[in-house]
Amino acid sequence: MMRNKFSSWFVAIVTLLLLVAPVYAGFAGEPFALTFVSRILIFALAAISLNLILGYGGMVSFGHALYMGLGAYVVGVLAQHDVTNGWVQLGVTLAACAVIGLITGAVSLRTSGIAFIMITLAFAQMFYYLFVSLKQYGGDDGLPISARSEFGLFSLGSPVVLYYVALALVLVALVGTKRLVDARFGMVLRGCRINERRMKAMGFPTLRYKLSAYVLSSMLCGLAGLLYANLTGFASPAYLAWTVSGELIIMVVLGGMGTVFGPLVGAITLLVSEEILKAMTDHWPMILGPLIVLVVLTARRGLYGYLLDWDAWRERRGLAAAELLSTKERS
Amino acid sequence: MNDLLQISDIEVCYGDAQALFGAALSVAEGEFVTLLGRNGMGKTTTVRTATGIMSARSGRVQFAGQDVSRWPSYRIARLGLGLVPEQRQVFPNLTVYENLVATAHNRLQRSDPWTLERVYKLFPRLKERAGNLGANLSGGEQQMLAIGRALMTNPRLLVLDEATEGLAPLVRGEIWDCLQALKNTGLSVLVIDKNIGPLLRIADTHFIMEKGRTVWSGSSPSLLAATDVLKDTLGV
Amino acid sequence: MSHILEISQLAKRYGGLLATDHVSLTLAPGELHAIIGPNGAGKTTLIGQLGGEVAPDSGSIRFDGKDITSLAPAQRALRGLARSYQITSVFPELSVLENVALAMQAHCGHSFGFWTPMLRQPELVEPALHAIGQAGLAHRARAPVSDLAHGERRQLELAMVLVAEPKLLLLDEPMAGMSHQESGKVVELLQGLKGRYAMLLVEHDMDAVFALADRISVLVYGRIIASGTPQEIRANEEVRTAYLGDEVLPV
Amino acid sequence: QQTVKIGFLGTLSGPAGALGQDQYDAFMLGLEHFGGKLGGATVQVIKEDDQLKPDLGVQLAQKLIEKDKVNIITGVTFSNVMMAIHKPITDAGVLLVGSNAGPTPLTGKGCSPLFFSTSWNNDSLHESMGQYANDAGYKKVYMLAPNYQAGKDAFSGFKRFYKGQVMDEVFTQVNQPDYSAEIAQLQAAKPDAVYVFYPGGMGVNFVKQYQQAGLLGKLPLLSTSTVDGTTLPALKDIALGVVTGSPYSPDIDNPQNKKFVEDFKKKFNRSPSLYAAQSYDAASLINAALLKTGGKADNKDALRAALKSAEFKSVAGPFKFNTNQFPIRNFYRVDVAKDASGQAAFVNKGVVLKDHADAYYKECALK
Amino acid sequence: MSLSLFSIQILNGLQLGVLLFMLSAGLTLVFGIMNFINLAHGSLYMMGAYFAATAYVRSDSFFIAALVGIAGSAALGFAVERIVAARLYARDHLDQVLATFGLILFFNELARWVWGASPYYMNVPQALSGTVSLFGISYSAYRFAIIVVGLLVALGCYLLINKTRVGMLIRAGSSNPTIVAALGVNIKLLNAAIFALGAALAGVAGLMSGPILSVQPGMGEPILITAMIVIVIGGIGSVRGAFYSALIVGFIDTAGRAFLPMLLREFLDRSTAQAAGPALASMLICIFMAAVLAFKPAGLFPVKNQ
Ligand SMILES: Nc1ncnc2c1ncn2[C@@H]1O[C@H](COP(=O)(O)OP(=O)(O)OP(=O)(O)O)[C@@H](O)[C@H]1O
Ligand SMILES: Nc1ncnc2c1ncn2[C@@H]1O[C@H](COP(=O)(O)OP(=O)(O)OP(=O)(O)O)[C@@H](O)[C@H]1O
Ligand SMILES: [Mg+2]
Ligand SMILES: [Mg+2]
Repeated sequence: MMRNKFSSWFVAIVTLLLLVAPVYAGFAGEPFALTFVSRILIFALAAISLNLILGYGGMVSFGHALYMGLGAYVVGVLAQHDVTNGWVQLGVTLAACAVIGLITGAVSLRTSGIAFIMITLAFAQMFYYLFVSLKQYGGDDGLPISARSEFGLFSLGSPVVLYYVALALVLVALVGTKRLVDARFGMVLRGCRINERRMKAMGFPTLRYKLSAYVLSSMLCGLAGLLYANLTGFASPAYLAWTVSGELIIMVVLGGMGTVFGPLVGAITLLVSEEILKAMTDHWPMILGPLIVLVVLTARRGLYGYLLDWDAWRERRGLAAAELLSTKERS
Repeated sequence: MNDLLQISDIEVCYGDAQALFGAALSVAEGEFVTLLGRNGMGKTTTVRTATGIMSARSGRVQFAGQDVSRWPSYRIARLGLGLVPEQRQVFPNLTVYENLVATAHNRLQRSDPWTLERVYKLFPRLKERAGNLGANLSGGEQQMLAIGRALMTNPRLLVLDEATEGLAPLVRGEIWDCLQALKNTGLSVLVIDKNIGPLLRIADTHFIMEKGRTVWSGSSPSLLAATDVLKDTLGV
Repeated sequence: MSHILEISQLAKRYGGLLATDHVSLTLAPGELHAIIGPNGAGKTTLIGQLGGEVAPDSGSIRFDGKDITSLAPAQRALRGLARSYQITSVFPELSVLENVALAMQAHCGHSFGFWTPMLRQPELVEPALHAIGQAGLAHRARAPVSDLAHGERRQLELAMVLVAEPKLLLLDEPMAGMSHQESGKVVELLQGLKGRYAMLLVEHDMDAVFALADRISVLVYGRIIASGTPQEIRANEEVRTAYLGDEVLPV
Repeated sequence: QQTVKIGFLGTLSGPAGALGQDQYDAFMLGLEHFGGKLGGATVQVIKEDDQLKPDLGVQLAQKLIEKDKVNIITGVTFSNVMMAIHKPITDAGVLLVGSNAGPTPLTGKGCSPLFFSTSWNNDSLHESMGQYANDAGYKKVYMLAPNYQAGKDAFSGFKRFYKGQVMDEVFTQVNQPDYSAEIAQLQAAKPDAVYVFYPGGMGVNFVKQYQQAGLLGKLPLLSTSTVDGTTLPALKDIALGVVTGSPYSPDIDNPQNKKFVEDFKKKFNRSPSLYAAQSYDAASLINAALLKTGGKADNKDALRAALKSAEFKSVAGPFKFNTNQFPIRNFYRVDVAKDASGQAAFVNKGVVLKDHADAYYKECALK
Repeated sequence: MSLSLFSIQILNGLQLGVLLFMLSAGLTLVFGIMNFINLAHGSLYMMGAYFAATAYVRSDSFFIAALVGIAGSAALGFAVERIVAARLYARDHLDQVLATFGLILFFNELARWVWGASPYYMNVPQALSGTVSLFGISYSAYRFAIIVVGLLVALGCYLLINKTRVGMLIRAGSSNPTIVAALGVNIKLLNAAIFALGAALAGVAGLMSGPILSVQPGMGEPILITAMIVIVIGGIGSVRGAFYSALIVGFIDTAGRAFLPMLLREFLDRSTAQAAGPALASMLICIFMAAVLAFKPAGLFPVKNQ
């Protein structure tokens, strides 16, 4: 057995770097850097939630930003009514995402393929227009949030606390994903992605499992929204825009969909490269666009996916070498 | 020798997995040739390479006097290669009639081209079902349609990959008779099939494949004589 | 003796074509019943109605004493009516064991386990390994399906069906496209299962049919024109003209 | 001599990017007019594009404050971005000189000592059109606007001054491309005049379709933010006859405006919009303030006092700060008509509201 | 409500419907045949409008504008097919969505770079600037022209696909391109031609909407989303379905905007109706799609395939 897998090392290093990021930001006097990395983590959390249904369940949701927006609006709306208790906000976020995820999921999951892509997009658009016309909560101007979530023991008002909460959630979500995809539920989910007709024929009520996964994913994504509202102090219909959903998909694919760690890698890569391109030119989408096309055309397994492939290749080579060695010894 | 189709030492891969390790075969003008072998030995892959659906990593495919190794499949087809693909592959969303006429052509300016009437005469069942969608045919009807479709392109060489799979014994017999008749008109035929019995009767030459290589070739009498070959490679 | 499957007066019409023309048929437990007939006779349509993919226009299907005419395919599967599929229906990205364990999971218990890996649940793994052994694939249990050869996938397919301990197997041309050697293996495998499971077999390979079947029904234009033991069918003149032709029949 | 760092934050990309671009170009032109310095101090302008995303705006504001350590932030094109970034900026003790967005909450209760605006409260334009509708004697007005906050503000602002009958208030979907259905309805209603608020591309769509329905010229079209300097080139003669309410028109007659318009046209090959004018005013304002502080920007109280009392000549005519640090200024009726060279252009038809102050300054706690 | 107003709204719905059809036809063709989901179809529409507008401003001839707009978008479609799309036919929809999402970013920014961020000028041709009189109601001549062009395009599509051998090949190619090629058809050229045809139809739509809408970066996306909804409702891959569903969506959208607020006022008090009306109208087609899919997951006119 090969012990030193590159992917394991990579995961360890990235985790370590993320753990010490605030320390660095503090020393270097770059509080802005912390905001930026927090943003990455929050988007990573959303991407992880999307990966659960997209990468493992084969459900290409083009409207996942909806749940980020919901989470953010729950914080905003409650804060406007002077409810800043984080636990209440958390509960309401989870409940709202679960209910809306359940309803939209139940309708959307009747379809599959491209129709599913479009109907999830349409639902997100519907909520987008809903929030745009909600005058009492800022309409299209958005809703400033002056008071951050208070969790008693800690408050998300502090950037460092917010950062570590986001990091903790990301790590929990990663471990959770890892366990889930090999468990009974995860196997059913993966089976549905590979061949749903066969799963049905075998007697699985697939809709039930896909819907559960969808709702679970919505709730996780809602958490990302809750954090995001606290990071920006703002909730806006722009959070639900279809381009945001598109970016989430890009993150998942870029990092390697259907891999546990991929979405985090994708979020880091996309947001950092956006930052770099913006610094280079005003017309940065003209570079980013073709870059995305290029990534899709050439790197379909995603960055982390390739790392795993590399490990697998080394392992196979290692096994072959070991076999050769043992046959030599015998002779 | 003026071979119509000549495949020499081709190696072909599916991604990383190599399927052919030097397959070779040749079909002369007017000859009836079979390609035999157990499942997964590379027969279909050989045919796919000959028709240009896949391309060989090394080796050469010549057809009608041209080196077609790197040609796209439509150009090879236009030279006169008619394919009845494995598992029928009729167009499910076209009617029987449309399946037959969509790709029909008489590029080689044959004097007695295949027409709708001739095909319908060969397979009356197709005429009955002319307005049916390809998807709504029984397995056997689809098979007939696939053969008719290939004939309508008026090929010089007809390649049939498991063309009798799923056909009733009676129909199967009719197909053999038909192929025999086609051969008598001077058409070259390459057949992949598991029914060795009738083939021994009709065919001129046999090629046998084993693990991606052509391991044996010869005439019907010599194949009948080579009982060890029959047993080892074909299991009969 | 009670019947495991009772079809009575089943009919299905496609436009002007009566694809299934009031077919009645019974199957005893453990019996292997073959259906043969010309192309387009309605064999696949009949199997489709038994499996639940095609809804009959009239008639009824009783399985294991209960009327299942209007049940969905999945529910029929759960009651022990299994249909074998073409090779493309296995899960190529999973291992052999995972494939079979998943099939087991469909039949036993829930699928809302979020934490314990499936392969560490003996109630799934043990029957799976047993079925894999039954299908003759024990040595490949941990291999990813993508490494499997054509014939091995067929065996896997069978293992996935067997793990659920079905009462009736529906087999639509399981030997299609197989060489003599391969189909010989499948015949052997089915031979081994005979008696334990009732089976309904549709096949154009007469060698296999006559080697395996306890009884044979001949379907022509949606109607059963003859039914009987292999000997009776072989001797039947009508069957000969409608279907068999003068193909040499195994004796 | 220290450098004064100014962050320019505006919407520079996307469909609405033209507005921010006008602001930025005019600000830089202003800087050029003052010899590359403001108030004698060397100035470094750091440009950021919020892409019309409030969350990104917040992030960029934080970056400008924490990383670039700017003294002043200017620009800010859209109200939603302004609402999001206003608090983080003023909380951090950085001066904000807005040159376009003027959302109502920030004019009233939410006003801040560190926030100055060279533009106007969102309602003011609509108020001027409401007043104009009275002046013109229209008894029945039919109104349309997109279904969002600014659209609703438009109606309430208009109605605050308009005395006649409002026949209907129609809200359409944001970024709706086609208005044929609405135009057919309004035609059937037979009003005296139509009042619309359709910023950006929506305005182009609406005016085109209104004209093609044969209504422009027959049924007066009063508008705010619908045809402006950024969209007129796309409409040209189609828009002839549209009446707009505006705090600025390129043909306002004063020396500073002449120079501004002339140089802007020369440099950018287009006519300056009101967004450009306001941003040019922002440059003039900061220049005047820094002159007072002797080019120093590190003492924010001194800078604030200097801004508040700064005296400069606005290109739009009379200008002075109200207690809420929004300007008291004129609003004009500006028509689309042919100018001397026969081109469709904005033509100033006189003052509608003179020395107008917004309706909310009393709610502001500042004195 | 008068009868003439009602008829005008019917015409408006029809006009919106045929415009949507011209966009959805290309989208659904490309999807149905190459199994390719092209989000950048809206960009082709936008570029068509820009090409036409530029040519119109330069030449002052609507005919030349039409030529340039259609040929330009067809050529662009051809290029997109060869460079990007053709490499993605065998991939899953996700990859296609992503790649074409990248193309959208590129084209929008390109348009902004070349033509500027502000809307671009294009007016109705002189000959069509008036109104026509139909059964006693007067209607914009230009919009009437759109209806005529749209219906002609629909008829052309119908004939091409159902009555010609090319149409058979197009349909055959949608189910099994490999075998079509193996039977002697240059499928790559056929695919590229279909893609270009779809792009040309988008170009026609862009050309025809140029004079009534604002030509600006990003103009393709809102209408693309509607067109997507149209093809999903119609049954993806079905041109016939796209036609009916485009008309239905056109009518629903127009009726929703014209009559829904009125209708709501009958039941609700004025302020609630005013708030709910437009929000509901804008969601109407989404709701309609959700309802259709809830009952017919494959759309109203599903393509029978496989
Ligand atoms: N699409 C594919 N991807 C990967 N490997 C393949 C693919 N198709 C065939 N193979 C492999 O290539 C080898 C040759 O296959 P091929 O289909 O040519 O065999 P064959 O002789 O036609 O068999 P059969 O009688 O079963 O049709 C087999 O080992 C098979 O597993
Ligand atoms: N969905 C359908 N619509 C219309 N006709 C159909 C449909 N499905 C099958 N048919 C017709 O019904 C008849 C019976 O088809 P079926 O597939 O059951 O035949 P089969 O006995 O399995 O034949 P084979 O041995 O060739 O597979 C055929 O003539 C076929 O064309
Ligand atoms: Mg084969
Ligand atoms: Mg069949």
